[in-house]
Amino acid sequence: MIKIQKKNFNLEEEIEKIKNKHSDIGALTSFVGYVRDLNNNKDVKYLNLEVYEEMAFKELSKIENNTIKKWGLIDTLIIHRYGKLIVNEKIVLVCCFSQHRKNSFEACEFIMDYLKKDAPFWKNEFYYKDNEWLENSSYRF
Amino acid sequence: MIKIQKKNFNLEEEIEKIKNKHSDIGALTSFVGYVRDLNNNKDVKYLNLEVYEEMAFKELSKIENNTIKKWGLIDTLIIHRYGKLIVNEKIVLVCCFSQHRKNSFEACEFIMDYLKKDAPFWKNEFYYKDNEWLENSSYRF
Amino acid sequence: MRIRYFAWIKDITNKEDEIIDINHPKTIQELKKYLEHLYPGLKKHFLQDVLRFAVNQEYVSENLNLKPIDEVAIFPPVSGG
Amino acid sequence: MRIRYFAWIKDITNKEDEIIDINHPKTIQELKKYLEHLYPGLKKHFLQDVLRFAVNQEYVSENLNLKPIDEVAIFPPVSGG
Repeated sequence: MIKIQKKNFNLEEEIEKIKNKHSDIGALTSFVGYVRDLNNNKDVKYLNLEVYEEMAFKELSKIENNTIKKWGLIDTLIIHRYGKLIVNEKIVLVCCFSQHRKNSFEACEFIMDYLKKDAPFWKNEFYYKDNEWLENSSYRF
Repeated sequence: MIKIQKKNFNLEEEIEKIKNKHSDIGALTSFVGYVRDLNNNKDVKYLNLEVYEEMAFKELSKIENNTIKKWGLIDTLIIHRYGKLIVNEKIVLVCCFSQHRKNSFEACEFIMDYLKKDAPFWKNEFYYKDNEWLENSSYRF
Repeated sequence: MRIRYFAWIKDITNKEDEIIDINHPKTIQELKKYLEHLYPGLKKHFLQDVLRFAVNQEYVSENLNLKPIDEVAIFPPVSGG
Repeated sequence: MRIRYFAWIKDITNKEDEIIDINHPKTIQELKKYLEHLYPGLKKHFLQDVLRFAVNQEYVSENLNLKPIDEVAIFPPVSGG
């Protein structure tokens, strides 16, 4: 399941909604990304996160389907927020549900790598005096 | 932080308690283990999870300290339940908080591997007709 | 053909999107030529080859044939997650 | 010396723990001999070398010297997580 939304989310509620559908899940690996107080050695006030929403859905669906197939997952959940996000707020959640842990770990890292590389989101990071558009480093590819 | 407890836990609450202490966290990888409905090709009713509590604290503290040091984590959280756990219930939560995602993924998998190998917990799995003490396979070591 | 701009590309074009409907460019290469002319500030970024192009919400190579009904998006490297 | 048993070891010993206070065994090896005698059902598991030993809540090798105040635990391979 893919959700692209402005509002915050509750980890317990979002995860239980998926978990409750399947009794064969033994393992869940999840990743949460947060807005950090310091980046590029500057104090961050907030992010303005822009999204190309129609394309983000398509790209994340593609990544999700490839991952489910490659690792035989039972289910996945990706939530990505956009808009104004203040320091300490959650930005993204990726969950990989599977029978065994090894698959779920590998799959979750795989989704995050491709999300960082291809999903059309852009962070405009606001400091106390100026702002800067970020770019994900692609050293892992 | 290590918690060994009978009662269930709320992912959002437990994670926020740690997250709120640190504004430099950018990444959280977490793992949740659940009781599956099927194991060894038998329908599972519930687990009785036994613990050697004093030793589990010592072992998990050792694993936690090694992991924080090895991967430069900001914080960790391990919750492991014991007692009667019914199908679909959470058994374990491991959280690795760090600045960047790669460290948190590797650290979380590392903790799970060592927890599975060394932490003194034993699952007595109850099926419809009989029961069986499980042993973690150690193929990864 | 609808062209959409994201992130700091919008600061150069001063708009989020626009419609190009007469003599539409036939390839991304032709579109780049056309936009360089309209927005000289884009030229150096095209030359550095840092921007990414999507047609109908899919990443594309520059040789793809463009159709009048296509939605083309131009954006810098992403930074989600 | 307090000996603690976990998981299915308890089904063999029929108890969770016990105190051995006279002529206490000086090593894990001696303790195994002593317990084999007390609980014949343990012998085959000792021979298969599948059980694990902890002294004062730390995994140990068999050569460690045991002291009267030690807590020794005997248990099968773990299955937490």
